[in-house]
Amino acid sequence: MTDAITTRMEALTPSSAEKFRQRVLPLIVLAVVVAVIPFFGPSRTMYSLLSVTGINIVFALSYNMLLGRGGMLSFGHAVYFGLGGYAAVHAMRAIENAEVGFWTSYPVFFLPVIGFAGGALAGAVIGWPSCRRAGVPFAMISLGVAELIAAAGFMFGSVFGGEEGISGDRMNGPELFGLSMGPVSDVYWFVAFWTVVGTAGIYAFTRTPLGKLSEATRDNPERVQFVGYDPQRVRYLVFIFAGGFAGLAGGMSAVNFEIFTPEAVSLIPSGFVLLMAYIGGIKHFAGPVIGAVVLTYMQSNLSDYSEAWLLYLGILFMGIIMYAPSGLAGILFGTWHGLREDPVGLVTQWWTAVLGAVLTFLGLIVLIETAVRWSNGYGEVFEPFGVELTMASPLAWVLIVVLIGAGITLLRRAFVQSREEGGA
Amino acid sequence: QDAIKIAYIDPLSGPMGPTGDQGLKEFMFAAEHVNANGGINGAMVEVTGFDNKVNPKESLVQFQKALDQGYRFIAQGNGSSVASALIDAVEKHNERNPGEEVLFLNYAAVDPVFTNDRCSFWHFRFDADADMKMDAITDWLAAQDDIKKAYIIGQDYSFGQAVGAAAERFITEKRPDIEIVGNELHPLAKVKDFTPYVQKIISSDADVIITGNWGSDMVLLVKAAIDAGWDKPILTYYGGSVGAATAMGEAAVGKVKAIVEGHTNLPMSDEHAAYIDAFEEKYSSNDYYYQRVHNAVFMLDAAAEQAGSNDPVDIAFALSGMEFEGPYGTVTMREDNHQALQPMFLATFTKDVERGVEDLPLGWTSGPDERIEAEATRAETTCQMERPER
Amino acid sequence: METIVFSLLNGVIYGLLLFMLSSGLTLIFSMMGVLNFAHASFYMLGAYFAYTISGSTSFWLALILAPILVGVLGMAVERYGLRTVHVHGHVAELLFTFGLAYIIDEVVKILYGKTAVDYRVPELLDFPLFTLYGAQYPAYRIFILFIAIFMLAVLWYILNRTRAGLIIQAALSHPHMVGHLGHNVPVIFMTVFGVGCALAGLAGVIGGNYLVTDPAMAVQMGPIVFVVVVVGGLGSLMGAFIAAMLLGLLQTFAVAVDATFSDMFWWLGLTPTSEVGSITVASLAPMLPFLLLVLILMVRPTGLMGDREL
Amino acid sequence: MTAMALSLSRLKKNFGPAEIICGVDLDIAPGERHAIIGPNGAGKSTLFNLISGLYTPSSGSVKLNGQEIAGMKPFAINRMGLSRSFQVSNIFANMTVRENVRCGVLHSLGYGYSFWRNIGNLRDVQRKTGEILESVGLLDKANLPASLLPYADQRTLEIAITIAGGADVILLDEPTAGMSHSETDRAVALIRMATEGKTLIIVEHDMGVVFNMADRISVLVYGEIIATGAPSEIRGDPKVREAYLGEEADDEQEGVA
Amino acid sequence: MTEPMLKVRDLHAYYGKSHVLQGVNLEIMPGEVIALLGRNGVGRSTTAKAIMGEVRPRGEIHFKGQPIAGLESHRIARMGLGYVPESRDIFPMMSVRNNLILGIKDMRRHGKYTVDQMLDMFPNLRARADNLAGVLSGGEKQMLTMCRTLMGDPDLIIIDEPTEGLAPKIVQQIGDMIAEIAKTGVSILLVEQKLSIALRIANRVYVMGHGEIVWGGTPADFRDREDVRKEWLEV
Ligand SMILES: Nc1ncnc2c1ncn2[C@@H]1O[C@H](COP(=O)(O)OP(=O)(O)OP(=O)(O)O)[C@@H](O)[C@H]1O
Ligand SMILES: Nc1ncnc2c1ncn2[C@@H]1O[C@H](COP(=O)(O)OP(=O)(O)OP(=O)(O)O)[C@@H](O)[C@H]1O
Ligand SMILES: CC(C)C[C@H](N)C(=O)O
Ligand SMILES: [Mg+2]
Ligand SMILES: [Mg+2]
Repeated sequence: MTDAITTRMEALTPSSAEKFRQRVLPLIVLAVVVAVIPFFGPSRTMYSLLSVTGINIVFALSYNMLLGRGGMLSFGHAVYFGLGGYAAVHAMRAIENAEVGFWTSYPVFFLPVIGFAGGALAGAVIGWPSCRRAGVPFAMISLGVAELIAAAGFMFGSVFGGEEGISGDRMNGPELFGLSMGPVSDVYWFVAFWTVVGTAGIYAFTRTPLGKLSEATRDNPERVQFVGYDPQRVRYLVFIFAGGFAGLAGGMSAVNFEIFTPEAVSLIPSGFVLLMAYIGGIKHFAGPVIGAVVLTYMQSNLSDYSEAWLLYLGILFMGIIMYAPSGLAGILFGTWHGLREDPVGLVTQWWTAVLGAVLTFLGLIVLIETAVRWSNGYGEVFEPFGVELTMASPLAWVLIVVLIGAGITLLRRAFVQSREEGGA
Repeated sequence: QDAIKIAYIDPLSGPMGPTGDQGLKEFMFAAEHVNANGGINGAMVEVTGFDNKVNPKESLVQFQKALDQGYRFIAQGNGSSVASALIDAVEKHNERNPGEEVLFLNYAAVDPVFTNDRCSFWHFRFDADADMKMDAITDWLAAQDDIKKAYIIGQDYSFGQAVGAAAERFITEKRPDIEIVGNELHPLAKVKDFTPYVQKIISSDADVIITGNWGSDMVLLVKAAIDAGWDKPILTYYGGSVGAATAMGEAAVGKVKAIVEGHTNLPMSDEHAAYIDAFEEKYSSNDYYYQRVHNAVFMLDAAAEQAGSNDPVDIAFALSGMEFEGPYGTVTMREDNHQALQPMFLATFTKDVERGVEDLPLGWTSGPDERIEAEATRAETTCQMERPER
Repeated sequence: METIVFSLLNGVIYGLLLFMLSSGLTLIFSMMGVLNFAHASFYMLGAYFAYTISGSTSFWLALILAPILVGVLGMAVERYGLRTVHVHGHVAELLFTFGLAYIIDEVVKILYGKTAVDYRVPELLDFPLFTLYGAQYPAYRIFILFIAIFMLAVLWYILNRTRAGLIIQAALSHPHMVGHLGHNVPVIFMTVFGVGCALAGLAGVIGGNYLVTDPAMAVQMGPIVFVVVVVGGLGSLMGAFIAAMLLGLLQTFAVAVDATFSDMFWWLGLTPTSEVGSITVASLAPMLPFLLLVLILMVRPTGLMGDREL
Repeated sequence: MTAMALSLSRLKKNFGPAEIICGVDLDIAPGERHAIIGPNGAGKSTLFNLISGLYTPSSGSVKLNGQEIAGMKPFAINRMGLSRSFQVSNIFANMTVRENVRCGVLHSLGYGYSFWRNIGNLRDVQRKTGEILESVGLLDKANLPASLLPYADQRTLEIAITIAGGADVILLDEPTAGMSHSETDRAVALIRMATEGKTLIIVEHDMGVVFNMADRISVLVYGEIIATGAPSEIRGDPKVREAYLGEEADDEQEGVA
Repeated sequence: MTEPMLKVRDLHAYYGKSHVLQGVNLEIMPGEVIALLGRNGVGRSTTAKAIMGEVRPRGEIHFKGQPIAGLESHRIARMGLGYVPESRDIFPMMSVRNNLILGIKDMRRHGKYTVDQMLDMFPNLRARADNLAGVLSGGEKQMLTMCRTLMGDPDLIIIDEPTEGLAPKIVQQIGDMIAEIAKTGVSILLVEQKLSIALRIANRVYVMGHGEIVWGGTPADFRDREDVRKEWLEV
């Protein structure tokens, strides 16, 4: 009978082909994409953008180990990114100055390992007290710790380097894989390697008993106690790993920028990683990856087009919180499943929603851009497609009102539709 | 011909925003002026602002962005912390990317180390360093017999520390009898209310406040001091920071002094007066302030024309050791450490001046004996500059 | 002695300002369970609105109008935003207000520029009230004192002496039941959120010219406000008051102390030249609130005077 | 003498001034099926919470197989072989049924907090999970998210998680509450089967279940056990009739559905 | 024929996806006391909640001739519908007196009862008027909830399991109290498990099963219907 059960059980568990498709293939695709990019001859700009994206992907994924998987809302995750990064920068300096001993033979390429150790160590020390609480107290503690460490950053000059920060030079020590680490393309390969390693590592973590328990603790910490586990302990261990992977990202960043300043541990990057993970979607493993890609792009490129890019970011975030709590990934996967199940119904409703969202957003863009130019005092004018729009022109206001009005109407219609389907 | 693109990397938002914004406007204005006169070797000068939020790491991000967009000149000044990172980054970049060298025009970051131990061939400083300025300030102080106690307050980073150290050194050298009753550092750009600091100063019985504060830290410090009824001298580096005059008001007249490389009430040529007027007309909410920005852009122009090339390396060689006739005297870019030598002035906040600031009848003046000649500011340097091969 | 008196005065004033800022949050939190991340942003709005209004009319009008405007805005936020995410729980609400803070900050930058505006103390109050040990004491500070006491009194009255206060307290434990008794809970919630925001706005009117009115003011004050509320204890007005005073005094006194770690811990063998030894007590000032926050959460999660855990 | 599976003595618990459990003494032998009945609010769930470590007793002792467990953490007690279910379903709502049961299995198979193993490769875990799912009849729903299960299945899953760890003392708090007739019958059969040879303590309001499953019954009224004995004794006990079953008549008691 | 005080037609309600009420129909005449019986979990409390607007109702609910389905709870309450929920929901951190004061809907209008009259009626409560309500015994809490509801001058009170978890002696007392209230002309919808009480004070009885009303009639009829009791009430 037991054998029969095992067979039935196996029938239920995904087949190895499915496993491969769901678990290994995406990682391979990631690795291939990452490996192929340089053959398109990206510009230097592109290279540096990609490197930052890679760093942010690992950082956001590590954050989601806490928020999405572990149910721990942290406002201070950058602390571990920063401390890991600082550890790596200090190691980089040690490599630079080493004459004999360990550091002479340590390649810069493996600095993220130091970062991981630094972040994990910081997680182990800080997590010890903070993981004893969950929920809002945990969030508040993380906020306090972040502020504390950030303030300490200006106090312990030899560790954090004060206002100047600590900088190093990545072109020292033994070379690996023929990468001198000087040019941005070398750095790209370095980042690419660690992005894949980090992503695979974090993914693998979700498949371990501890990873599963972390989800169980998120869902129901009380019950976890009654299957023999200490939820505080689970949280603490997860916290250490999340700190470690954040530190890994910090180590990547240390090599990429060759500098770390106390701002790196402050609330601002902690907030940014929260946005990346949440906007991407904390319920899907791929969510933070999507979030990191989108937000890094916005940060470096949208900021060139619009001074108000942070406002767009804020609006996006609020939109997600209010109407799409599963984030961009949720929207994406939802559409994908919808398309397979009920293409027609989805498409009509979907298009209403998309059209509504786009119209509303266009209206907002006109409003914001016109306002930005009106306010900054450099005398510029918003000229989409050659149309001059200023705060004084009625055309601008007509556009704003019509676009936003139409957009919201459509959105409402789409939502009413979906609610009625859901309720029936 | 390709444009000469200068990336201006300074704070354009946040508490230090006004300071950075002022510099950007002056750079743009100087560039326009050069362009109106045919540009640099026929090439137009473009200045673009990159907001670094006074953060070294962010500055490097912006620097990278500027590089990607083909900028070969960067200008920066607000914060020696940032300058330090940028000097480093420029050196690394120039070493790693021969043929794409970048020059760093420093118009205000005055930590002395940049032209001493950490000097770089690619870095040119158009402002006097913290030691040179303190030397001039303490010359005045040395002559004030009624001053017995001095209080030094500054921002907690390399520049503020350098100012504090220089003040202690020069005071003990020139007036050993003056007691230094306080040498305090506060966080950069974070203090919102200086009252506790000011009351500490008042209770220390100090006769003079010496400060290198700039930006919001300058404005808020003097505001708190004036509010608390401080009526003794305040010796500053940056009393001319945007907003300070308004904060000080009449109460500060005669009390606040600043060491500068020029101000708008000095005797000057009509041509320069016209330049200043044009600036103040174009940017009606700002006053002309950074003489050294003008010098930097004009010297860049002169150097390029002298070199007959717009290549940064050629310009650097021409700039190194160059002499330039500025509106208030000759400016020399020392060849040994790339520190500019120029006449300095100890200016006093005064009433009923010809050119007021911030729409007030108040402004800066200096007497004839408050001019310090360029040569007098020369100091020993420990710089051992590595020059590229030619 | 002088130092003590000055620090006491300044500490009390700073503490009162902190209290004004956090009283609204205490109200919102204790009633709705919403830790409003954007609270300091409403404080900032108060300052900017007051700047605009007092620029074209008078400070005194701004003192009344600006908080009302901020309050109305707060009500709109509750009605059209917060209520939607309420069903998703407290974390969603927290995130909502977190995003809101972003948006308010950016909108303020667009409307008022990225740098500080010149919002000043009204002429009428811009004079030294008295001179103490050679330093003048501006009248405006005393004005702050009165406003804060006024706020405390009003809040105390609302919470303890009116039926509105009773309903608020009741809705805290059983909002549905309060509805079944015929009280309109959503409107009360909206009103409370509005009043809380208006209080933040009032603090902005008062604090904006006392300190600096710039787009960074929200980010700078935000975390401190949390510290006050959490340390004081959730739901306790008195706790918030005490915590605000404690923080104000602590920070001001720290600035006034010249000692370094080596002075204090010489017995540990710290020398003034070592890095740790040269840390001054004054430079610890910005850390103290957060140290307090973390300690309190570890040791006494209900806060000083609170009656329940966060 | 073999140790009692569970033994409570002078157990007390108060919340502030209110004493909810006022000195309970109870011994349960290994292998016994013991039911606890009593009016709402008598403190039955509180008693379970005290035994399982969710609450710390105000005084008194709780011994599991002769070892003192009062004041220990729930997970420690669980590891010593005591497992419980909850009156309101307390499952991992966002995980699948299989994952729910798997969480219950992990610790007993010695996997602790391990983070170096792929959970998918643990054959023994898979097998045990499969067995449990099969035995409770949830195998077909193994890959559904637990929150989407119908109510009765959620109650079943609650029991499945409770027995998954292989504990030998099992506490079930109103396992059949809210179930229909047939569901109740199935649940009773399931409980019988799953707790074969184990010690079972069950709280139930459904007298049918209680009287046909229990070896012995204790009646808890306002924090005190007023009677303990075989079902027949309890049924006849006038004190019990008065306090719980109802003073009027048997038919009135039936109204207490 | 007089109009019913409360008329419920084809009432449905959901918790998420589960369809708990599947078409409930009932009527209450002015002055009537109705008992709603049924097994655990059949949806009696949900019926009460749906009427009171705590659960979103689908279907028709008329109170004194006016539709109230979908209105907010406070509006329904202000129309004269009082509700004593299963969970009692006293405000534990407030004094007994303040709990009573909160029952008043409009401070400006004088209701039938004053706080003092209430306290006179229940000497137990008077003794504890200034204690925190949280320390009251279960029976006292139940009295307090009912008094609090009476303070709002309701014309109909829905009382959900008033005797749950109470000692038999107190059950008796509560029963008397409800009967007392009924005498003042207030209609009552009593959700009860204990047949003894329900049959003693009700004018009419509804039996609920599977989210519907499956039987309705007088207590006397009910006593004769062994089959109804077997099928719908017993386990
Ligand atoms: N944490 C607590 N704080 C204060 N009182 C509590 C607490 N937990 C339970 N009580 C009280 O203890 C009493 C017993 O509750 P318990 O849940 O044990 O009852 P029960 O016998 O399980 O009832 P039921 O049959 O309704 O489940 C109740 O009056 C309850 O209000
Ligand atoms: N908040 C809720 N969410 C989901 N399901 C619920 C909720 N409240 C009740 N239910 C379910 O709805 C059904 C009807 O519940 P209701 O409370 O109306 O029953 P009842 O007849 O009053 O029984 P009881 O004797 O338990 O009070 C039950 O199966 C219950 O489990
Ligand atoms: C803009 C300047 C005031 C900067 C300052 N002198 C520094 O070196 O940091
Ligand atoms: Mg119970
Ligand atoms: Mg019920």
